[in-house]
Amino acid sequence: MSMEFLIATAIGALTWAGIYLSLRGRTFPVVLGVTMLSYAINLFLFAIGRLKVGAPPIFSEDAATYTDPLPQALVLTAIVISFGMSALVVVLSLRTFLETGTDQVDGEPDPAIDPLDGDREEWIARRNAHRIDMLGETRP
Amino acid sequence: MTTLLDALVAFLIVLGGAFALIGSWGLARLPSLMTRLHGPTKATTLGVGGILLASMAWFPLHSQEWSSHELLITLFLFLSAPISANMIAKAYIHRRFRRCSAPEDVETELPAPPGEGTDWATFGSSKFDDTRTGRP
Amino acid sequence: MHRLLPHPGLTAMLLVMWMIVFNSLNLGVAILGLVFAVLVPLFSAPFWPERAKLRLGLPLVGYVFLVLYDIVVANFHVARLILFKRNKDLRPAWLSIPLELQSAEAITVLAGTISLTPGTVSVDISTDARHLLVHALHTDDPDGEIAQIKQRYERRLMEIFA
Amino acid sequence: MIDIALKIALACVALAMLLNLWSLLKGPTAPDRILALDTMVINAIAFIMLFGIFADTTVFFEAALLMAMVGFVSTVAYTKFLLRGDIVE
Amino acid sequence: MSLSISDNLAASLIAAPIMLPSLAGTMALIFRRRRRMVAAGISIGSTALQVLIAVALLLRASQSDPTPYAMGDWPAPFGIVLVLDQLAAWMLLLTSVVGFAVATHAALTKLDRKGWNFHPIFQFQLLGINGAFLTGDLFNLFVFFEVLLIASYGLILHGQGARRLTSGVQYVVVNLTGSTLFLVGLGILYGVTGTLNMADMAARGAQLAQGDRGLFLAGGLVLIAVFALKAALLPLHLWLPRAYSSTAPAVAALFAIMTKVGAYSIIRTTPLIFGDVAEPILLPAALGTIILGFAGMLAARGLRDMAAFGLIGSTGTLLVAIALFDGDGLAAALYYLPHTTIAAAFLFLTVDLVVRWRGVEGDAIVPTPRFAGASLLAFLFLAGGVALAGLPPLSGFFGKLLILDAALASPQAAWIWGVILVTSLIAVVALARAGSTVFWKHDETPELPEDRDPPRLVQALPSLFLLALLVGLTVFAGPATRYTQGTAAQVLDTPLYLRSVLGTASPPSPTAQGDAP
Amino acid sequence: MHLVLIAVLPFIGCLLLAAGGRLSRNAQTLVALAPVLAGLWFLGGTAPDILSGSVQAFRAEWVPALDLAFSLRLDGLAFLFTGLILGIGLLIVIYARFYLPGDEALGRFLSLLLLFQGAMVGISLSGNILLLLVFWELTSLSSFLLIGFRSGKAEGRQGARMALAVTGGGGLALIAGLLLLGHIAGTYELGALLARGETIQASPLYPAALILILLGCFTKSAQFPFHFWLPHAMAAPTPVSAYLHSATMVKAGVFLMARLWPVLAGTETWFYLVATTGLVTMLLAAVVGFFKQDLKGILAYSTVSHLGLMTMLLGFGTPGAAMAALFHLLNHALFKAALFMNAGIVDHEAGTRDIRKLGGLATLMPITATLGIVAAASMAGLPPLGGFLSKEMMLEEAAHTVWSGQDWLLPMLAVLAAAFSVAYSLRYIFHLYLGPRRESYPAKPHDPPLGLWAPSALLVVLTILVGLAPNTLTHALMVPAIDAVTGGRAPTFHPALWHGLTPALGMSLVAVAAGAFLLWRHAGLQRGWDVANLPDGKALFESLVERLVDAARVVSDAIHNGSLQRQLAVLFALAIALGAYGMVQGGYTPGTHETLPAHPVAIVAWLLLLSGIAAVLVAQQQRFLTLVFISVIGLVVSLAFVYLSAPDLALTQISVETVTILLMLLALNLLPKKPSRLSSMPLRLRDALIGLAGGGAVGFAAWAVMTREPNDPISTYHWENSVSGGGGHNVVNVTLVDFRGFDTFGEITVLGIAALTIFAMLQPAARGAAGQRLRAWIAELPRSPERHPMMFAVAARVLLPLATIVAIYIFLRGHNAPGGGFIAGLVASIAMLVQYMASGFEWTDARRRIDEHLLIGLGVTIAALTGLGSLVFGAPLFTSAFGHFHLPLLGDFELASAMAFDVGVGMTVIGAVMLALAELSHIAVRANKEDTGTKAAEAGPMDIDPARLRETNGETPA
Ligand code: NA
Ligand code: NA
Repeated sequence: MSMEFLIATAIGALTWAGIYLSLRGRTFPVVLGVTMLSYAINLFLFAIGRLKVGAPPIFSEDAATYTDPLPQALVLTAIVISFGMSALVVVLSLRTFLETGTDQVDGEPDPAIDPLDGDREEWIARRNAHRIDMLGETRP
Repeated sequence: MTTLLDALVAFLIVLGGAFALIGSWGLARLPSLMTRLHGPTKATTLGVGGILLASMAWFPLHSQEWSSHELLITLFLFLSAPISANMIAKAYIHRRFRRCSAPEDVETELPAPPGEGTDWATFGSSKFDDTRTGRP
Repeated sequence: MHRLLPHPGLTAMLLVMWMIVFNSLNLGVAILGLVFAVLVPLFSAPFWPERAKLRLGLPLVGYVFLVLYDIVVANFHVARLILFKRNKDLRPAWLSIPLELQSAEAITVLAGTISLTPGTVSVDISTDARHLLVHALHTDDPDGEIAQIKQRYERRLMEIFA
Repeated sequence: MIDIALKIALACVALAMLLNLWSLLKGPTAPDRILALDTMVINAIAFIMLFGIFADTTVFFEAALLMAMVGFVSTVAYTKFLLRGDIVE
Repeated sequence: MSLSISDNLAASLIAAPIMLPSLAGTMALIFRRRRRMVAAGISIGSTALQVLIAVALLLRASQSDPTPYAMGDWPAPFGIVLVLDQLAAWMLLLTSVVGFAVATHAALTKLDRKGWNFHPIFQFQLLGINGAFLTGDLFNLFVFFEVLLIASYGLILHGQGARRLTSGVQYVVVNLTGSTLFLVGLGILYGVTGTLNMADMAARGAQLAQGDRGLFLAGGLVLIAVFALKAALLPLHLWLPRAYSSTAPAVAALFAIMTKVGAYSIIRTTPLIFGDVAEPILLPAALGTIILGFAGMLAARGLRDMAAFGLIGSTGTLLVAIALFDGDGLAAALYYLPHTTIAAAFLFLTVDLVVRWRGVEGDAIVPTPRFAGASLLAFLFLAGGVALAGLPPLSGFFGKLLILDAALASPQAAWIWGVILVTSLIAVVALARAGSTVFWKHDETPELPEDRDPPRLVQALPSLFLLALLVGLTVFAGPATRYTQGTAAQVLDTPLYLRSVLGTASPPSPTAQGDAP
Repeated sequence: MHLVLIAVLPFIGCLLLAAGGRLSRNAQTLVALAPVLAGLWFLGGTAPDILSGSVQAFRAEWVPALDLAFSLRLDGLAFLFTGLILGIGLLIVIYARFYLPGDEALGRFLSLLLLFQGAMVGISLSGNILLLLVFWELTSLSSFLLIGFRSGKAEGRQGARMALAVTGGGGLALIAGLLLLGHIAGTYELGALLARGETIQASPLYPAALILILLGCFTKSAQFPFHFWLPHAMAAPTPVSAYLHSATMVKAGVFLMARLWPVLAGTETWFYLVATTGLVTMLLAAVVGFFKQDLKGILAYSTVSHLGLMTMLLGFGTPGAAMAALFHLLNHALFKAALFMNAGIVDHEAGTRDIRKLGGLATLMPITATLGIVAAASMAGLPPLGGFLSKEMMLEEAAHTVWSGQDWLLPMLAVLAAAFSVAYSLRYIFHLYLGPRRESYPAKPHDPPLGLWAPSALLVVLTILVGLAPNTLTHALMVPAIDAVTGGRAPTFHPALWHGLTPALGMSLVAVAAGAFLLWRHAGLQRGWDVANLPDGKALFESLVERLVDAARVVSDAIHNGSLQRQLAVLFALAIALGAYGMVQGGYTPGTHETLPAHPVAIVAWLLLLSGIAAVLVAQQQRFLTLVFISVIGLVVSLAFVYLSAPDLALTQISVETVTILLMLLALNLLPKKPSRLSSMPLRLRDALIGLAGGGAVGFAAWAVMTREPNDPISTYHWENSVSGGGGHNVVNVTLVDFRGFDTFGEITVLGIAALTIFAMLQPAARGAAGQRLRAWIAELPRSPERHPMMFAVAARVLLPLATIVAIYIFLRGHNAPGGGFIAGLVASIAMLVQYMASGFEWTDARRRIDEHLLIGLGVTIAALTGLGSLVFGAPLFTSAFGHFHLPLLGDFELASAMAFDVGVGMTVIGAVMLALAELSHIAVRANKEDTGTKAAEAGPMDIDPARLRETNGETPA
C-alpha cells in the first residue's frame, strides 16, 4: 500500500460520507455532511501538491527537497473560509429551528414536536416519547 | 558519552512508548469508568513525559540545537490532565449516580461529604438552585 | 506597582515560558518577553480578580520535585496494576478528604497533584468546600491513603499558599 | 539504537491509538468515550514528538503544543455538555 | 517596478472597486454605533463613487488591451493579478449602478434598519462581486466567490422571519456545496497544470499531454457546473426561486447581479481555458432554463415569485446567447446582460414598493383595496414587465433581436428561436395577468391597514433611476452594442489575453524567473 | 426632418399630457390636438412631393449591430395610412373630450391615445422593418392600456389581456418572420428590401418567414382563428374602439401585408394562406355579427369581416385586388369610425348598447340616426356611398378568382359574406333607429351636443362624397398608394358608381336582396343561433390560459418543492456526470510519479479515520456521539498534515477543529433530538450511490493527480523568492501574507462577514417565536446544578495568560516557522472561550475590554491599509517591504510590513470567532433573562469559591 492510496481512499470515504449525510432530511446531519466534505476537500487540495514526508516548506538553502507550499496555502485559506461558512450554517440552522419549530429540510411537512403548539404537559410527554438517546448510552 | 546518552534517549523513548501503550491498555481493559480513568491520566502522562524528555535530550545531541519546547508541552499537560480527569469524573458521577443510585455498577456507593447539608458540587450547589434541572 | 503587576508570580512564569518557548537566552528575546510578561497579565487580570498568595521559593521547588518523583514511582505502580491485576481483584475506593486549604487555587493545586500522581483522581469538591472527593484505583487502607495525601501534599501546600 | 527505539515506541503508540479507538467505539457511557478521545489526543502528541525525533525537526513542536492545549478544551467542552447541556452559561 | 506616485495611483485605480467597498464596509461597521445615517451615507457615497470609478475604468478599458495589475508586485502567474479588460469594466459598471440604486433604495425605505449591519455587509457584497469580475486568478476567484456568497447570506437573511430563514438554510447549504465543488475542480486543475493564473492555465492547458487532458477537462467541467449553479442554470436553478422570493425584494434586486457572476465566469473561463467542451451541454440547459423560468412566472402566486422566475428565465436567455460561443452571440449576450440585470433589479424594487405601499396582501397576486401611489406603481410594474419580457421600446427587445440574429448561425436556431419567442409570450401573459389583477382589480372589502408604509414618492427614485438606465441602454444601443462587439472580440482573442497578462503567449517557467523585483 | 416630427410629435404630446395632470379638460384636449394637427400639417407639407410619386426618407443610425436604423420612409401607402391615423385621430380626440365623463382621467386617456397614435404612425412610417417591429409591439402594449382603461370592469381587464396576448403573441411571430425576411434579403431597410422580392421568394426560408409574418398580421388584424380578441376589446371606451378598430390597430396587419405585398405576394402559398384566411374570416365574422345584440359587438364582427375582406383581396395577389383592398381600407376607416362613434353616442345618451332594448330612435335623436343610417348603409355597400365602391371592386375581383380549381366557390362565398354584411348593416339601421319607439329606454335618448356628433358627421359626409365623386376626391391619394404596393402594375384606378352591367353588380344585388331577406327572418334565425350556442373564442382562450397556468403550477410546484435534498442530489449528480464526461472526452493515462510506501503508523491512522467515518454514519442519530467521532477524524487529519510536511495546516486544523466542536456543542444543546424521519430505502440507496460515485470520483481524481509528475508548478518561484523577496522562511506563510496576501485579505473579510451575519441573525433570536421556543425549551439531559466548577475555573485563569503568550509567540514566528496571525488569533480566541466556559458568559463578558465588532472592523481595516500603504511608495497594492534591523540590547531582528497585515488577520479572527460564539452561547440566557439572567450576573467566576464561602460563614481567612 502506498501513502497515495491511503490518502485517496480516505478522501473518497470522507466524500462518500459527506455526500450521504448532506442528503439527509434534517439540518444536523446536513451540517455533519458539510463538515465531512470540507475535511475531504482540505485533504484533497493538500494532496494535489503531491505527498512528501519530512520536507516541510520552510525555506533553507540546503533543503534537498521540499513539498509544494502553494496547495498548503490554499488549504489554509479554504479551511478558514469553510470554518466561517460552517459556523454560519450551524447558527442559521439553529436559528431557523427556533423560528419555525422544525429542522426538516426535505421540503415535507414536519410532524412537528413543537413546544409552541398545544398543551405543555402533552408536549413534554410527546417529546419524551420521541426523544432518542443522543449519547448512545443504554438507559438504566 | 554520546552512546550512553543515546542509550538513555532510547530508553526514554521506549519507556514513553510503553507507558502510552499501558495507559491505553488500561483504558481498554479496566472494568468501569472510574478505574479506567486512572490508566490514561497517569501512564499516558509519563508516556508522553518520557518521550518529551527523550526529545529534549536528543536534539542537543544530534542537531547542535537545544530544545526546551518540550517543557512547555509538559506544563500544558500537567495543567490540563487533572482538569480533564476531574471533569470526566464529574460527568460520570453526574450521569451514573445522580445522587447515589447506580445499582448495576461495579462501583461502590458514592459517599456523601460529612458536613451538614452539604453535597458534592456536582449534585448540589451551595449558592442557588437551578430551576430547570431538566427532569421533565 | 500592584496595578502594573497584578500577578508578579504570573509575570515571572510567563517570562520563563517565553524563554522556553523561544528556546533562547538571547537578551533581545528576554526584553521582548518581559514586555509581554507584563502586558499579558494586565489584560488577563480582570479574569483573575484575587491576588493569589503564592510564595515563590524553595518549598515550591521542593514540592515540584516531590510530585515529579511521586509521578514516576507511582506510574510503575499503576502499570503493574493495569498489567497484572485481575479486574476482580481490584479494590477501588472513594476517599473523602477533609480540606484545610482555603483558596481555590491551593485546593486546585492539591487536587491536581492528586490526579497527576498515579492511582488517585480528584473527582469533586463538597458544596461547603471542605471536602475533596477522590477516587483510588486500588487501596486496602483508605484512611491511610487520606492521611498520606494530607501529610505529603496538603501540608506543603499550606506553606506555599500562606 | 535510537532508530530501533523509535520503531518500538511508534509501534506502541500506534497500538495504543488502536486501543483508544476500541475504547471509543465500545463506550459504553459518554464519559468513557470522551476519556478515550482525550487519551487518543495525548497519544497523538506522543506520536508527533516521536515523529519529530525521527524526522530530526522541531518544526512540529507547535502542533504538539496546540494539541495539548486544545485537546483539553474539547474534553472540557464535552464534559460540560454532559453536565449542563450548555457549555457556556 | 517603481512608478511615480501619481502613475501608480492611476494604475491602481483598477483595484479601487475592491478596496473602496472594503474600506467603506469597515468604516460603516466601525461607525455603526453612531447614528445610522452615517453608515447609510458611507454606503451610498461609496456606491456613487464606484459608479464614477467604473466609468473611468470602462473608458480606459475601451482604449486598450487587457491590462494586468500585479497585486503585491508579484508578476503573473506567480502572484495574483487583477485584469482590467472590456468585459470586466462592463460588469463593474453594471454592478455599481445596480448597487447604487439598491443602496439608495434600502436607505430610503429604511430597509437598512430592519436588522444589523446592513451597510457593511452590503459593501462587502459589492467587494466580492467586483473582485470576481476583476481577478485573473482562479483561486482568487474562489475567494471572491466566497466573499460575495457569505455577504449574500447576510443580506438574504437581513430582516429575517421564518420564511426567509427556511429558504436561507437551503440557499446557504447549496452554495456551500457549490464552493466545495469549486475547490475540487480547482484542485484538479492546479494538480494538472501547476498554476492558478487563468492566462497561464490557458497556455499550459493547451500544451498538456494527452493523458492529462481528461483530468483537465474534468476539473474544468466541475468548475462550469459551479458557475452554472451560480447562474441558476437548469437543473441547478432549484435554489433560486425560494431564496429570492423570500428575501427582502431590495436584496433580491441586488442579487439580480449574482446570477450574472456565474454567467460572467462561464464567459471568462470557457473560451479562454476549456475550449468547446461545454458547448453541447450548455445550450440545452439554457433553453430548459428559459422554459422553466417563464413557466414559473406563469405559475407564480406572488409578485416576488414572479420576479424571481423572470430572473431565471431571462438569465436562461442570456446563457443561450453565451452558449453560442461566437462573436455575435457573445456580443448579443453582453448587451442583453446589463439589460436583464437592471430589468430584474428594477422589477424587484418595484415589487418592494408594492409590498410596502399596498400593505394588505403583500405581493400576492390578488385584488386589494385602492391604495395611494398605485398608478405610479402600475406604471413601474408595466415598465418592469416590458423590460423583463423583452418587449419594445426597452432595451430587452434589442437584446432579444441580437440574440435571435446571432442564433441564426447555430444549427439549433429553430429551437432557440422557438423557445425564446414562445416564452416571451408566456411572460407577457403572466405579467399581464398579474399586473391587471394587482393594479386594476379592486377588492373593496378589506380596510387598508394602518401599519403599511405611506407612499413617499422619493422612494421610487431608485427604481426610476434604473428605468432611466434601461432607457439609456435603449437610446444608446448603438454605442453599447459597438462596445459589446469589441468586448466579445477581446474575450475570444485568447492570444491577446495571454500576451497582455503574461507578456508572452507561452507559460513562463517558474524556475527561470530569477529573483524577485 | 418633417418626417421625424410627424413620427415623434405624438410621443411628445403623450409625455406632455402625462406630465400635465392638473390641466383643465379643455386644455388637455388642446394639448392633445396640437401634435395631431401639427402632424397633419407636416404631412400635408409633404403631399405635393409624395402624391407625385416620390418617396421621402430619413435615416439615423441606431443599432448598427442589428442593421436597425431609425429609418423613416414616406411613400404613397405610408401617406395614405398616416393620413388616416392622424385624421381620424384628430376626430377621436375631439369626440373623446365630450364622450368621457368628468370623473374619468381625460388627460391619462389622451396621453395613452397619443402613445398609441405615435406607435401607429411609427408602423406606417418605418423605413426599417426592425424599427417597424418596435412600433408594432408598442401598439399592442398601448392598446392593452387603452382597452383596459376602464380597469374596474372585469370585461375590460380580460379584453385587454386577451388583446395583448393574441396581438403580442402574433408580434413575436412577426419578430421571427421579419428577422428571417431581413436575413434572406440581406437588409432590414424597407426600401432596399422591397426591391428583393425574387431573392426572397426563391429562398428556402421564404415559407417559414411568410407564415411567421402572416401570424403577426392575422393576429393583429383579427383574422380567423385569431379574431376572438377583437369583439372583447370593445370593453374599451368607445373612442378607443372607434380609433383602434376602424382605422388603426387592426388595420396594421392589413397595412403590413400591403407593405410587404411586393415581396411576399404572388406565390401560391401566399394565395392559399392569405386569401383563404381572409375569405373565411369575412364570411364567419359577418355571420356572427348578424346575431350580435350589442351594438359594438355588431360593429366589432363587422370590422373583423371587413378586415377579412381586405386580407382576402391582398391574398389574391393580383394588382387589381390589391388596389381594391387599399381602397376599401380607406372606405372602411371612414364609415367604421363614424359608426363606432355613433354607437357610442347611443350608448351615451340612451344608456345601453343592447340592440334589443333599443329601436325607434330615429325620431328621438334625428341627427344621430341620420349619421348612423348613412354610415351603416356605406357599411352595407349600398350606393351611392364609399362602401359600395370598394365592395363592388371586391366582388369584381372575387368573381374571377379561382380557388383550387373551383371557379364558383370564391364568388359564391363572397356573395354570401356580402349578404350577411348587408344583413347586419340593415339590422343596425332598422332595429336601432327605425321601427316603433319603445315605452322606455334606460335613459331618455336625445341628440348629443355638437362636439360628440360633429366628428362622425364629418366622416359621414366624407363617405358620401367619396361615393359621389370618388375620382375627384380619392384619385390623387389612392394612386400613389396603389403604386407603392403594386409597383405600378395595377389597372387604372377608376372608381365609379356605375361600371355597367358587370358580374359584380349582379352579385351586389343578390347580396342586398339576400341581406334584406335575412333581416326579415332575423328573429327565427336568431333563435336558431342562440340554440346552437357555438363555442366562444373568449371562453376557449380563458380556459386555455387557465389550464396553462394550472399546468405550469403543477410542474413548477413539483419541481420546486423546497427540498434541499433534491437540490444537493442534482448538484452532486451533475457535477459527477460532468467530471466523468470531461474524463471521457479528454482521455486518461496513469501517472508515473513514484509513490510513497505507507508506514504502518499511517495505516493505523487510516484505519482510525475510516472507523471514525463509519462510526459517524452509524451513530447519525446519536448526535453527541457523532461529534465525538468527528473529533477522531479531525485528529487523524491533523496527524496526516504533520506527517506529510504541512505543519501550518496541522496547526490550523487542530485549532479550527476545536472551535468547530465548541460551536456544534452550543448549537446541539438547543437543536431538537427527535429521531430523523428515515428516508425510504430507495432514497437511501440513491444517496449512497451518489455518495459512492462522488467519493469514487474525488478519490480517483486525488489518486490520478498525486500519481503524476508535477507540471512545473508556479510554487517553485515562491520557494525561491520566499526569503529574498518576501523576507520569510515559512513559504506557506509568506504565500499567505505576501505572494497571495490578497487571497488572505478576502478570506478574513469572509470570516468577518460570517461573524457579522451570525450576530445579526442571533440578535433578534430572543424575541418572537424563537424567544418563545427558547423559553419553553427543556434540557435534554439531566443537568448538574453546578455551572462553573472550581478546578476548571482556576485552570482557566492560568490558561488565559499562558495561551496568550503562546498566541503571541505563534504570531511572531509565523513568518519564518509554522504559525502566523490566523493560528495565533484562533489560539487567543480559544483561551478566551475557555474563560467563557469556565466562568460563564455574564461574568466574563463584563470583564471583556474590547468590542468584537470593532476588532473585526479594525482588523480588516489594518489589513486593507497595509495593502494600500504600498501605494505611497510607488508600488502596487499589497506590495510588502521588510528589513533587518539592529538595535542595541535587542540585537538583530526583522520587521516586515506583512506582519502588520498579519496583525489585521489575527484581530479579525479573534473578533469573528468571539463574536460568533459568544453571541451563540447566550441566546438562551437572553431569552430567559428574567428568571436566570440576574442570578448568573451576581454569580462569581466559580460556583464553589472556598474563600468566599468562608467569608460568608464569618470565618476570617487564615
Ligand atoms: Na489564511
Ligand atoms: Na493520583
